[in-house]
Amino acid sequence: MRLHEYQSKKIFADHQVPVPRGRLASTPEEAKLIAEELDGPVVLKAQVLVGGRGKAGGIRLVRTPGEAENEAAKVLGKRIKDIPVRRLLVEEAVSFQHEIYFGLTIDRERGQTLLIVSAEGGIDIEEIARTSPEKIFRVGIDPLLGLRDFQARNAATEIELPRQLWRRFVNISQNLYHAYHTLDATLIEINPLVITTHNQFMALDGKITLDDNALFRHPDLVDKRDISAEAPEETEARKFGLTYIKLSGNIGCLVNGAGLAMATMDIIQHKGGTPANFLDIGGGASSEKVAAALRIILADPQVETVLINIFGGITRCDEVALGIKQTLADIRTNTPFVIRLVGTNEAEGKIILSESRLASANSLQEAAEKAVQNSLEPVP
Amino acid sequence: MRLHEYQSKKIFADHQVPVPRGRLASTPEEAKLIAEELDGPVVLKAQVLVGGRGKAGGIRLVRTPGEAENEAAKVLGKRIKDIPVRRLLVEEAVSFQHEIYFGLTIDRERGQTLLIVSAEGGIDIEEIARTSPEKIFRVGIDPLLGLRDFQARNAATEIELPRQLWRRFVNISQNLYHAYHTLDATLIEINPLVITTHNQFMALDGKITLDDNALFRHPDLVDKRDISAEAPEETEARKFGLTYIKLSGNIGCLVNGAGLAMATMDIIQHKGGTPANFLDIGGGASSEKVAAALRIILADPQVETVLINIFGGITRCDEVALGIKQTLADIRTNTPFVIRLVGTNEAEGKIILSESRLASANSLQEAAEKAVQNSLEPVP
Amino acid sequence: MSILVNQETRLVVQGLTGNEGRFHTTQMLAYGTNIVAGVTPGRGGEWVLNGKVPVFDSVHMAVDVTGANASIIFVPAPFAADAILEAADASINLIVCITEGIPVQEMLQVRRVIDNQNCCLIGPNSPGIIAPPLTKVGIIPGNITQQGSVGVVSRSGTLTYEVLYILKQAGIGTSTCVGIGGDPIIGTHFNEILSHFEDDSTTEVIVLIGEIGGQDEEKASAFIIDSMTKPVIGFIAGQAAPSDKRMGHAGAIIEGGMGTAKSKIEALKNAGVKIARYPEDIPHLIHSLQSH
Amino acid sequence: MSILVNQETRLVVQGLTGNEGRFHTTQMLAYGTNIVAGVTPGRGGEWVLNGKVPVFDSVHMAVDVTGANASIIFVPAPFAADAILEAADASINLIVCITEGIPVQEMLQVRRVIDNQNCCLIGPNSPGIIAPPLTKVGIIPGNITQQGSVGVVSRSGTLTYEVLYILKQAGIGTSTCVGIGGDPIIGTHFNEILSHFEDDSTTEVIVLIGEIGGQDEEKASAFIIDSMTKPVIGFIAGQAAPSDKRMGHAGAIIEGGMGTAKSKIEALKNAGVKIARYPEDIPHLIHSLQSH
Repeated sequence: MRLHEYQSKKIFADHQVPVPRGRLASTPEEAKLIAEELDGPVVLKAQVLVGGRGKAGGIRLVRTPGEAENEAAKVLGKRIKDIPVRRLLVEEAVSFQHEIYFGLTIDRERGQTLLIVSAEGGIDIEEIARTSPEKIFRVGIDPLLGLRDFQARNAATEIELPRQLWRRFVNISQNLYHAYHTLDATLIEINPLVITTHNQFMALDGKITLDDNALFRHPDLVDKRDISAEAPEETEARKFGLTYIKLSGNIGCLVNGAGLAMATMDIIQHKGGTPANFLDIGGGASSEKVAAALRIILADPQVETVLINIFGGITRCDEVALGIKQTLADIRTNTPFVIRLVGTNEAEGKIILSESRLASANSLQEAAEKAVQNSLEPVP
Repeated sequence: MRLHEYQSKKIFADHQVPVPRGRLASTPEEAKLIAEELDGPVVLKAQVLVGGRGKAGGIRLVRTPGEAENEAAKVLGKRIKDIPVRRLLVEEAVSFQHEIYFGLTIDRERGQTLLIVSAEGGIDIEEIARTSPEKIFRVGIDPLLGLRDFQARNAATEIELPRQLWRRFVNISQNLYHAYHTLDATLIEINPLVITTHNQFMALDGKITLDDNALFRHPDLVDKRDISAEAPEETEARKFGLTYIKLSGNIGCLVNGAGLAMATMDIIQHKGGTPANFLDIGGGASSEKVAAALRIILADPQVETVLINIFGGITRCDEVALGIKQTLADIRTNTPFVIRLVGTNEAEGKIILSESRLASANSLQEAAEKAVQNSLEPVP
Repeated sequence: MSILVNQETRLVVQGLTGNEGRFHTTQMLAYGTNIVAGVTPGRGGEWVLNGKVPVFDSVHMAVDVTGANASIIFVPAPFAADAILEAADASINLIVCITEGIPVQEMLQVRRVIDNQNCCLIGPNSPGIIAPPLTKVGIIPGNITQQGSVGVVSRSGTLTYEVLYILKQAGIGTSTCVGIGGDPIIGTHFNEILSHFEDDSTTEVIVLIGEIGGQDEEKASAFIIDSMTKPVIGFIAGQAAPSDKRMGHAGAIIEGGMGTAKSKIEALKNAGVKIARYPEDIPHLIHSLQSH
Repeated sequence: MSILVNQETRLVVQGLTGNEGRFHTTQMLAYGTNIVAGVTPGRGGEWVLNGKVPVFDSVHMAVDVTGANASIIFVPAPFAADAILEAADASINLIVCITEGIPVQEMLQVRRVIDNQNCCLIGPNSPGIIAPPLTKVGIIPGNITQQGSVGVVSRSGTLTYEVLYILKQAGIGTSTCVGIGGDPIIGTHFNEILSHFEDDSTTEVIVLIGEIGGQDEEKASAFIIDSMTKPVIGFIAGQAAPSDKRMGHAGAIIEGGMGTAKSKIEALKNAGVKIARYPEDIPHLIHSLQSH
């Protein structure tokens, strides 16, 4: 679960990491009011969970409350990469001498969290990582010991921070690692972490991603999810523990397992079709979950045919078949289906569906071919 | 630093470990009042930091507030192993079906904290450990992982707790380990941890020892030290970072290093003398610290002679000599001294003391012999 | 012969009495797996599945009484990390964790502990291991594969079944199939399994099934160049997948251009691995190797 | 010859610029120890002690630039555990920690980490190591001992000096003297040091100086029976000490009757160790061995 910038900054501030003064605005009037309170130049920042916000016009520097109102009116309601901007973070503009990159994330290969820092923070950090990797310093954090002071100090040394800032850098790093660990984050990124003209650290931007698998330990954080910033299908899918990603094609896919779902999409594409979605029902799905998945697919107006590919292991074909049967009893649809069921309780599943008169396939390849064929035929 | 029972129980309660209802009383009237509040049989427990309190008459079960007042009057002001009883814990009497032993402490050999449990809690636990070691279950706790649920569950299994209590036993164990770890304890002991007639766990007694070396991290806990329950010399010694233990002899000892201090006492005893104290000035003592140590020794009326044995390493003989010289300038004393100085900056130290006309010795054996001789001669 | 599991495997099922544990234990018993014990705290002393499997309160007791040397874990995600540590603490030397959804920071800790112990963890989020014709430790359906000489190793679950099934339909059998698990942090990676297959006398060719994300396929490529003499066939899922929701810049910095289907396929090709475009191509590639 | 340290030792001093660090580094330099670097964060780039020792901001940098392979730690207790971990992380393989007063739970963690690394930690609360005539890593005064064939290992600080001094006055020299430290949790115990002495060609006899508390002397007795051919002489301090303020019943349960001077002396005697009643007896015992 990704947090908005304003949510991330609240967490930073709670952990003694300085952030600019500011508040959220939902209307141009609010933006004006906040600018008046801040009494100086402010930055308006669209709160949308997509990259490249600045280039898309989602960040504006303004000098007066009046300007703030005018610019806020332009940004609010705008769409950035198809996401409507509903809220702006209005913050004091901060002058700084230097931009640092600070990141904590999981390195799956090493099985550790990495602290990543660079003296050359800012939007070009990925370019720098590619062309001058020596400017990026990485420290592996022992998951049992946590970040040690000497490691943070070594990072400060490596990026040549002025010595009088080392102590504070160590403290900020420890506070952020503490937040990362206690919130079960998989990413905390501050880019840029600036050194202000008053020689203070300040987080000018911030990203936090939380581990969805650990949200059960953090009921207070679940509320932070911004469902207004995502497709309603995705919200619905999450409610049932499904992994759903909307795509641009017309073949609705319902598959168990992420690998098989990807392979199914790959084959559809190889055969000349285009998937309407990625949908993994996970392992051991109940008939209710399958039914929910199918409802989500059928609710997508772009879907012209449905491909169900189930290879039962922990998932039982009879449960899947029950879910399909129930859904088709509830929703009348002319959308053509191709169903391929194999594996655990396959025979039982096929019996359940035997009256449904849905097209079946014996192999993934055959199923994909039939679905692509359906998708290329004119809608009945 | 050892905490009183009432302090330990406060910590247990703060960590969701049930304890009997009750409060501290300093007077018989208070004891009566508390007994009235508790409205039933109560136990009066002398708050002194010595073992064998019960056998010494420090624990009384009474039925009525009047009895509470009478018995409290007897116990308050009494001395238990030479410690005056200033406060009583007045608690509801709890009826129970079973007594368990629960302990967390450091096993220096394994380099781990051990969870120690036994189904046969109560005052005979050491006897049981000796005669029926199979009735004691020990679990080594990985210092980086902490206590794991499965370990606490295994302990519950091993001591054959009823199954319906496992979950609660795991929770209590986790809470106590959490307290142990976060408070930098070296011992948490509950003996007995009872199962009440209502099938609840309850800590009827409790001991917590905190790591003196970690008190700097727990400024709030430093206040918990009960200096009324210790000799004033020990309080004074601690203020200067000295390790001082009052003994019964007449040879005051001032030594650097615990091992050398013990060896010095051993030799004094072998030679027929008796040490008045154990006093280790530690490593690298300043002259102020040495002066404080000497003042503490000279303040002891039992001291008839002083043996100073310093082998300089990190401790510098000149600092020690300065401390001695200053003290002797401040305090006029006829007590005979034997001084033995060797090691780091030995020559400088001897020069400083050259005018003091104190008896010196060239070896530990010679120093001990002279001191014992002094101690056996009639006081001048 | 097989790798990791064989007739000497004495399996304890952690979470035996839950729905999944019960269902798949029945399946494993039917296949022939030697299941000696189950563990469900609080239910020790029962005999379940028609009296075939004794239940213990702890893995320690199960090991003490039955000599179990391998464990399979079906316990729910919030308790699964503890279950892995319990098995390792009880000196189990093969732990297969089926559970998905274990918080990643818990798995970082578990992996750090396991790395220093003489113990092989497969998973979590793994379909387990199958060594036809008699042993399976996991949830791979027994009827979709048969005994043979192809070693299969995969990060996926159901995609693995697909491949096994395609192989079987082409008359090709499996020596052992190992699903190493789809989570970011897993116990055993491609390289250890490849090394086992290299040493296994029955295995003649290996099928490696990868997917986008991580660098495990790239590392396997380096290992194949350095240490493998047996031929390897690869399939990578996710070529048509939308680019993942990335982990900020940090993710890009760590991956450094690796992790894409393109990067993985190129690395494997450089290591001499034949890449299958569809799972259905795999039998042809195996036959073409054998006709050499 | 000597154990643990020798002419190849390239020492970095952590906490060089503090009072103790500066004083004892001067002493070590005067003795002949090869001190290649100091570490004080924030003071990298300076040269101290009359320009003899370069200061670095981190142990990593000191190792990179100077090839340091051993470290001595004088940093204050609240920061000492971190200093040990820093040295281990920088691949230092001998770490001598002089600092006393490190919180015990921190040392439990440090020891757990160090145990899995190829690194020898002496201490904390150790006086260090001296190998006359040229190398000392620690605070043992250089002038109280001389080169010879007696290996000394001790849990004490100043009591060790006492013994070295008595030996020297009797004309007996030391091969190496190691103070393993007086804290409850230390890195290296008697047995590892005894094993080094057993393997050291120069060492002919070993003096073991123990004290009450713990079970290290009892364990050493078992090791001596099993693995030592060289004679060992023992001295145990604390026979006259009042019984320690005990750690509740738990302490008694763990110690199980061990830990007393009596228990230690008996165990050592059973292992054939000659026990000195006074430190002054040690030279006589050594001479009596040599006259055999």
